[in-house]
Amino acid sequence: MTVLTMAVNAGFLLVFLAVALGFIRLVRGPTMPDRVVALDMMTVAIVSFCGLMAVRSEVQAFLDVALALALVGFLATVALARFAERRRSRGQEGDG
Amino acid sequence: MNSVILRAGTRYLAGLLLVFSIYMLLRGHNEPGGGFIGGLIGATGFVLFAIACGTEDARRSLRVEPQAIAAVGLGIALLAGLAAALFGDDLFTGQWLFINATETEKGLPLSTVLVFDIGVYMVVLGSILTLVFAMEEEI
Amino acid sequence: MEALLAIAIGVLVTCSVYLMLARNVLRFIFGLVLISNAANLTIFTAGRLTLGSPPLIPEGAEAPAAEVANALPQALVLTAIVIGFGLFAFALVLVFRAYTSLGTLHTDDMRVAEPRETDKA
Amino acid sequence: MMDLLAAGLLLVGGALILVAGIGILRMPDVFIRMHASTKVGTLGSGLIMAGAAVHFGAPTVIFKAVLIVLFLLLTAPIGAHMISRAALRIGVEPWGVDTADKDPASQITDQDKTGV
Amino acid sequence: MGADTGSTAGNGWVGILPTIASAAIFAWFLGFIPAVADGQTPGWILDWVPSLGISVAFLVDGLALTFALLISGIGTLVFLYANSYLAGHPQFARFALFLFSFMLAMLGLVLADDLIALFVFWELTTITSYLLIGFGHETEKGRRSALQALFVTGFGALAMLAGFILLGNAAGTFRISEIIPQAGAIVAHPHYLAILILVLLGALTKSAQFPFHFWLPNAMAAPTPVSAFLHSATMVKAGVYLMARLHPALSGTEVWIWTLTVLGAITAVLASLLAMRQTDLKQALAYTTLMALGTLTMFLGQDSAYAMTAFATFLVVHSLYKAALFLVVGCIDHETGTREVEILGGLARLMPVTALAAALAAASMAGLPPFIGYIGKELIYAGSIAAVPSSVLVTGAALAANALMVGVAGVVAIGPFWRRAGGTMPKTPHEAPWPMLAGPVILAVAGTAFGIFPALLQGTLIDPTAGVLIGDFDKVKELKLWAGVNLPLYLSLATFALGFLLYGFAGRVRAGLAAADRATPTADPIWDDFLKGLKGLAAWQTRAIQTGVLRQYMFVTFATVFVTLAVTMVVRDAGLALPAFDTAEPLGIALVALIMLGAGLAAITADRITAMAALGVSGIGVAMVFIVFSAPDVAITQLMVETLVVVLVAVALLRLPRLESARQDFRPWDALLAVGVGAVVTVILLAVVAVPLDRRLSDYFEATAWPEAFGRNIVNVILVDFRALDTFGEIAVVVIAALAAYALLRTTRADDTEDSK
Amino acid sequence: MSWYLATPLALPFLTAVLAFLWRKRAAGRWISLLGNAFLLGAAGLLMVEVLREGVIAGQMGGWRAPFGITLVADYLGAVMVVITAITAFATALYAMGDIDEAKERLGYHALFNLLIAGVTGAFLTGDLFNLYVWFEVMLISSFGLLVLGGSRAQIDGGVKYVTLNLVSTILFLAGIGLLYGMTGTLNMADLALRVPQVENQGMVTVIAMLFMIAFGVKAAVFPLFFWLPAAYHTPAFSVSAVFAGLLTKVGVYALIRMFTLVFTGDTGFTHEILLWVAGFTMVTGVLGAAAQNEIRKILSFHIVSQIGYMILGLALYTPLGIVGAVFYLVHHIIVKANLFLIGGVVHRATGSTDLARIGGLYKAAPLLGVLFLIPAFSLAGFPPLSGFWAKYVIVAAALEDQGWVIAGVALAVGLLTIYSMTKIWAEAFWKKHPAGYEPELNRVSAAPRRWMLAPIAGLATLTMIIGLFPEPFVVFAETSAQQLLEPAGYITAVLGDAP
Amino acid sequence: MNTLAVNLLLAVLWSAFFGNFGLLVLGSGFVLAYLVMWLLQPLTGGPSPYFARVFYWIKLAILFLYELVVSSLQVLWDIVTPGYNARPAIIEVPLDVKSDAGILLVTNLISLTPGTLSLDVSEDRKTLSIHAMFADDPAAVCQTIKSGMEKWVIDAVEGRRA
Ligand code: NA
Ligand code: NA
Repeated sequence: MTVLTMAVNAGFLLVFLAVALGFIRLVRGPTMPDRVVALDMMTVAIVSFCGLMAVRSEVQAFLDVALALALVGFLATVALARFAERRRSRGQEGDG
Repeated sequence: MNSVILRAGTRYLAGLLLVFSIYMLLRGHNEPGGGFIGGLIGATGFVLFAIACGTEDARRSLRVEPQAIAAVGLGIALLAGLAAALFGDDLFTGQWLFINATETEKGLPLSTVLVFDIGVYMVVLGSILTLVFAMEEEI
Repeated sequence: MEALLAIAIGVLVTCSVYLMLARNVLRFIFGLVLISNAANLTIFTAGRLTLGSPPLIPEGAEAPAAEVANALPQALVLTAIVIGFGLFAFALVLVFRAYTSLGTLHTDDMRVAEPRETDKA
Repeated sequence: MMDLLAAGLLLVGGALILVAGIGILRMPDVFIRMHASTKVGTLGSGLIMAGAAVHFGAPTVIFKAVLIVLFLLLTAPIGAHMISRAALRIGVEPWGVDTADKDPASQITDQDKTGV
Repeated sequence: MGADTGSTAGNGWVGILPTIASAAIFAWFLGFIPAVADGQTPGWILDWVPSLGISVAFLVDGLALTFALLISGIGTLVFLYANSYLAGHPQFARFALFLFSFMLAMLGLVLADDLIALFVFWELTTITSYLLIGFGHETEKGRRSALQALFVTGFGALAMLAGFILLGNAAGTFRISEIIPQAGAIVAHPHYLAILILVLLGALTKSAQFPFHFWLPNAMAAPTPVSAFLHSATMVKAGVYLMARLHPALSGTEVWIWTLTVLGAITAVLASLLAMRQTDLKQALAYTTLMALGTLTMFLGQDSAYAMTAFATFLVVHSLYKAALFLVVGCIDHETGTREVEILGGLARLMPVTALAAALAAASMAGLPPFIGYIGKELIYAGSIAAVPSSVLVTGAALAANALMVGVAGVVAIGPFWRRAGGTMPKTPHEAPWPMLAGPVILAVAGTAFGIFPALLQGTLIDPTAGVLIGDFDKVKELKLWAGVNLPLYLSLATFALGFLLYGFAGRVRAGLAAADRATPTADPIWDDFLKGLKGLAAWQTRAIQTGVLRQYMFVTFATVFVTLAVTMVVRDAGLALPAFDTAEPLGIALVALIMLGAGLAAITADRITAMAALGVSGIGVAMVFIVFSAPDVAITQLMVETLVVVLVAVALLRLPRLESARQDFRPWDALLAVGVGAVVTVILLAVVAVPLDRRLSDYFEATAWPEAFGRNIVNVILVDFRALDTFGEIAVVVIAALAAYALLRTTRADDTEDSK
Repeated sequence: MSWYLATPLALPFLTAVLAFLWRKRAAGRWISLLGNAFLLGAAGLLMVEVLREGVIAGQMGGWRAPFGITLVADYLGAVMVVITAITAFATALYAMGDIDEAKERLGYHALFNLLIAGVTGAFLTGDLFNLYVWFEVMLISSFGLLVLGGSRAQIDGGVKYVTLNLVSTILFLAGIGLLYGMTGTLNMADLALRVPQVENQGMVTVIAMLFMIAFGVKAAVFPLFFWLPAAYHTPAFSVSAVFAGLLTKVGVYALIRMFTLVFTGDTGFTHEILLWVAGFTMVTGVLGAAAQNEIRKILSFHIVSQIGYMILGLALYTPLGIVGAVFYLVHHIIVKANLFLIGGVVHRATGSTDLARIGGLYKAAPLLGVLFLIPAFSLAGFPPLSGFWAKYVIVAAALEDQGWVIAGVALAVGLLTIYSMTKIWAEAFWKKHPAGYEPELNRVSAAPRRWMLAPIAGLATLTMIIGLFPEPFVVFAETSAQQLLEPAGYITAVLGDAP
Repeated sequence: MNTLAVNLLLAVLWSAFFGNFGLLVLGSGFVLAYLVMWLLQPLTGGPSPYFARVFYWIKLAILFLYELVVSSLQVLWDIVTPGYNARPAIIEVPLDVKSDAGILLVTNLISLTPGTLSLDVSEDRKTLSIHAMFADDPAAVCQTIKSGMEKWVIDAVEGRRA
């Protein structure tokens, strides 16, 4: 096992740990923005994941996935954040 | 959405997303991408636009109804398939034209397959925008 | 690996069926998203899994050099994802419209087309 | 040599992402969590992309890696802005900040924030 | 109904045309008499559905010809009569059309030599009679009667159809003339009993035999011409015709004999009693029709030449007098506005021609010499005495029925004309217009003429008809006014004695019978109970199944999935495979965990945002599976779609209410079912992946993608070239989803207040 | 040759696109009408070709089977396309008088033609995944058409219709994945060859049952039919007519196709189950109808009931049984679509289809009465109308197969069908218009009347023709049954001589 | 930013995507970018004649990267060490930068440099509120941003003002 392979495997492990921690935050909340942050972080994690995958399999194509996600992923965050905010401004109190 | 930051960002991101979407569309035959993915990304651009600046602006900059884009896209995809009839082939048989073909290089390919993919792109773009705009206007 | 995914799919199906059986149609929608994923994964898994070798033909080659992943299920899944999105989008809008016009998300109370005996004039 | 550099970049990048994850989990409020995720995460991602670029060495890969990082730099802060703005507006009180006198929506119930 | 419209003016061409047409048909059939009397059976065959062995085959033998002549002859008179009876009626054209169609269907029925063709005509008579009986459709009663007739005869017909199919299969042909020679084989066939019961169900319901007799009197709701036609000569006799037609093929067995004899006897006696009980003339006649049908059925149970001759004779006799009497009653009704025995009286002076016709027909019905009815009755007794093995039963029934018939004849023909009126009649009667008199007079006179000159009938109709049943013209018994002093003569005398007694005490008998009738359950209320039960069952089933509650629909659907697949797995011994984890990729394990965690969280959370985020996590996990296992295109698509799903849901949720808490919503049975479905899916998938996959499709794609389709991304080449049609359909789905959703959001809620359009 | 197959599929799409682009003008509806006229022509040409050749197949994209997608038409496929075109044309005519401008502007004609495209595709495709795609095209168009108008009943019915059908869709998709995983192919002819080679035949049966359930939902069989009576009475009349005629039949078609071509290895089990399903479907459907008092609800339950007959034909799996199923399929589409169209005219004339609120049509609209009686009595199985032959063949097949009980059930259900049809007749036509409800016998005005009655009369004529001259149709159905039971010809046409 | 410049930039970007700067690709990119920008006209306020300030851009980039790394470590330290070192505060920073691009750049850079996070810009574009993690002295943080990040951005994007 080369150094690179080990680094890649370690990278996967680290990224996964990050995702797992994010998941815990997602479950625990407590506020809506907390959950959104957790989801947002996962986007970044997948981008990294794609990079690692590209190195591991020697296939550039995985970077295309990262490229697309890097550009588009935040839209979900924007939509959710807007939801959190608008829901309140529309006066739907106590209604998530 | 009255966020100055989002609107400022959208100004650049929307353009970027559109250009990127067309790039994804055109390279799709050889690398990851294609009409679906391109259309999805392109739609994201306008969706962002609609979220940031409202659907009214987004519709105005789109100029045509998104439904029409989708319908025309479907028509284009169909015509790409029907074109095979002119060459005596079966429906959806790809017709290829290689510009600047040389002995070693195939040249720049133009094909009904690409036209088909452009139709797919328009359909996905138009349809998603139809949906999102209509929903946005409900709230 | 396929076996593992088979179990994951089973869990996905379990969760989605449970959601789809709920009284609240919004939960049905959530279940729909999940079960679509399950169906797509089913096709993908049934086409067998290949690690890190996308079905691409390198520049200059006539065919993939090494063994690449099964392309057909990928194309099918891609199609199914997009179709699933279309269906989902409509279902969501329907649920939305159902709430604005029937005033409820609870299917037990959706009795306009098939009124209760007591509802009848 | 290049492999070692790439390996290092990947490792550090991965570690940063984990730090971002830890930050998200253990930092006291949503704003500070965002500090962790938005930038440490982005930086980590950037390093991983750099690692990939170094590993492949091909111009297209380098270009793609740069683009990915650029895209993240462009979008991540906007996302963070949207979240924090929402958090502020629904009355999430920043940890360690005395906001009693300038909170625009101090009368908001807990449920609003949790979004149940 | 036509009470205030009757005149000789009629209905123009619409009124006259069917009369002329019927007369022409009658004349045409008359032309067959010499040939048929000579033993010939002219016929036509038209291949209809040769691939199913069905032809429109017609055959004119004695039985068919007798019926055809009765149908077209009486039909002519009825049309003549109806044109006046319903003169100027706004729906006369429809009426005439239905009635004429009915007549044609009846003719087809009796001439058909193919079981299926016969059935077709049979059902045509059902439909047309439904429309005719329902002529008074604006009353609840009219509609009820029409439905009852349709339903009861329809029930029989369907049974009969099954019987015909079995009979056809047993004989290898639907042609009746080819079936009859195989009588021996058919009677011995294992399906014989089924065939017999099914066919008899058709015949007995149509001819309103006990216990299906209840629909016939109700069917009197129809206008008089219809009653006269349907219930004297035609439709109800279709059942009798069928039994006669199949007599050569099916008779002679114990089942046949006892079923027909007993049911016929019961019907005959019961109907006679019920006839005596009526105060409405038309109802009384309706029941006497039943009596006749019972008698005819009873004779068809037999095999003797006497019985067959009696059958043929009584068939003709009854048609003549019954049609005449129905028409007479119609005249009375038309002129006086009532049919009540208690009210009517003294009409002989005001309506002398009607009175004469009534007298002649009633005399025939009572079996007085020298009318044809007398000959008929003598033959009935002769046949009864010859009956084996039930001579006493048949004779007793015949005696009782005939005596009652005498009484009824008196009620119908003497009371209204010669007695003093019992009340004020709604209208001032005078003689009916001539077209309405023509029918009864001609029929009554014919009855008299045939009585005096029975030979007119013997050679032309009776011999060929009875000959068909016996199988030999020469064995047919002779029709004689005076057959010497014998047992039938004594029985006749006894009949008269009893009959006159009954008429003498008609009022008291009626009262007694009415009391008895009220005390005995009849089938008519059972009909209502049946309908009520049907509706109740239907409502119960609908309540139980189509509950209107989506949750139950969904539960049943998934339960069906689970039970079916699980049971199939066990019953069909599906080879199961144990999961093989040896090749599990660590990355994959982590992803699988992520997917399951996301899904599980989505399933149990009560927070919408958590649910959405959890779905997102699960979706991301799926996307990562696609990445790890070499599907970048799919992964991108999955991620884009996940993003759009979040966007759309986030918009929609803005106006939707929050979820109820999960604990509140916990549903153990649903959970159990969900686990079951999930487990089944896993088990199947494990079995599927346990054996290697045949990859030749993808091998082909890999080999041809670049050389032939000029693309390096094989997935994309599949999408836009190899399987472009899929992709085209798929984008169509996307367009339609968008258009449909748009339409749904923008559609105007015009009828929000109106629940169902 | 492949264009014989491709044209009926491509035409409705073209029509839909053009009709959509011109949806805001009258041109849209004329485009739809014209397009459907062309479709009728194309379907006719296809039929002629199929009659000449037996089975024809075309490889889309020029990729030979089983690699590309094959369109294929045997007798069954061709006749389904023709009958689809007939129904579509009739409904398009009817829509000229029935559909208001608001619906047109929202794309009614586009959705309608896309529905037809999906139906046609489903009948023509020889590829299982492609079948899924056409199912989806059909399904999503039907969603749109169902809720167009947006009344509360439509939304409510729509929720049930959509959710339950989505479940079926997912099952179908999963089934395809699993079957592919077992055989490595999607081409139905190829599947016919590969499925018997699978070692684990027990699991094949399990997957067959999965398909049976998926298609069973579409076909609305017991106990999966809930969505149909919940929704079919709610949309515009031309919509429910085309739904009633075509949609469930696609499910039946798919069942017939899969359970004669692919899943024939365990007929002792699968077809026995179909037999039970058929019986329960017939009975529950007809009893459901007996409980209803609204014309479209009655008719909807009868769809269920009559699907049972078709399933029965398939379940018997004898030549005569399949003949009956095919004949029934064709007959029922024409008749049931027509009855719903008539329901629309009744609604126009009286303002309701609730039997308690209407009446007097026999006097007011005698022509409509005749036009109603023809399909109604045909549905009830009275000779000499098409329904008689359909029922006759099915019952004969059941009796031939010694299925005494099921034959009895089929006959009894026929009787109860008579009950329902006469209920409509007695209440809507014979009964006087009830007091208390506005006597809305406002005769339908001339122009819509023509558009609405013409297709009704046309379909009624067709019913009569099939009834009076059944021989060619029976012969056709026999050939069709032969092709289905001995699929060698089908397989050769698709895969060539050396598969 | 000049429309033409954006146009050219997009065209180059386009060519870069393909890794091919041939005339055909570049030309098609130009046309495409033109179309896209035409499409997005409602977004762009109007033409702003401007010549690239390459120098300030490079300076901005370098300073930003330095900030990013240095203060990342600061945040990282707080995360990985037990307890919380942070002294957070919400600070209102008056904004001088005017253009969309400038505001976006300032806010994004502030967010990306650890320790500060842009929360929102007021409707009138005059104030930026930020969340600072280590704000013992809010005024100092504000001053750092004014003289640091914002100044560099104004230099690069809007041109140095007196
Ligand atoms: Na359907
Ligand atoms: Na039906």
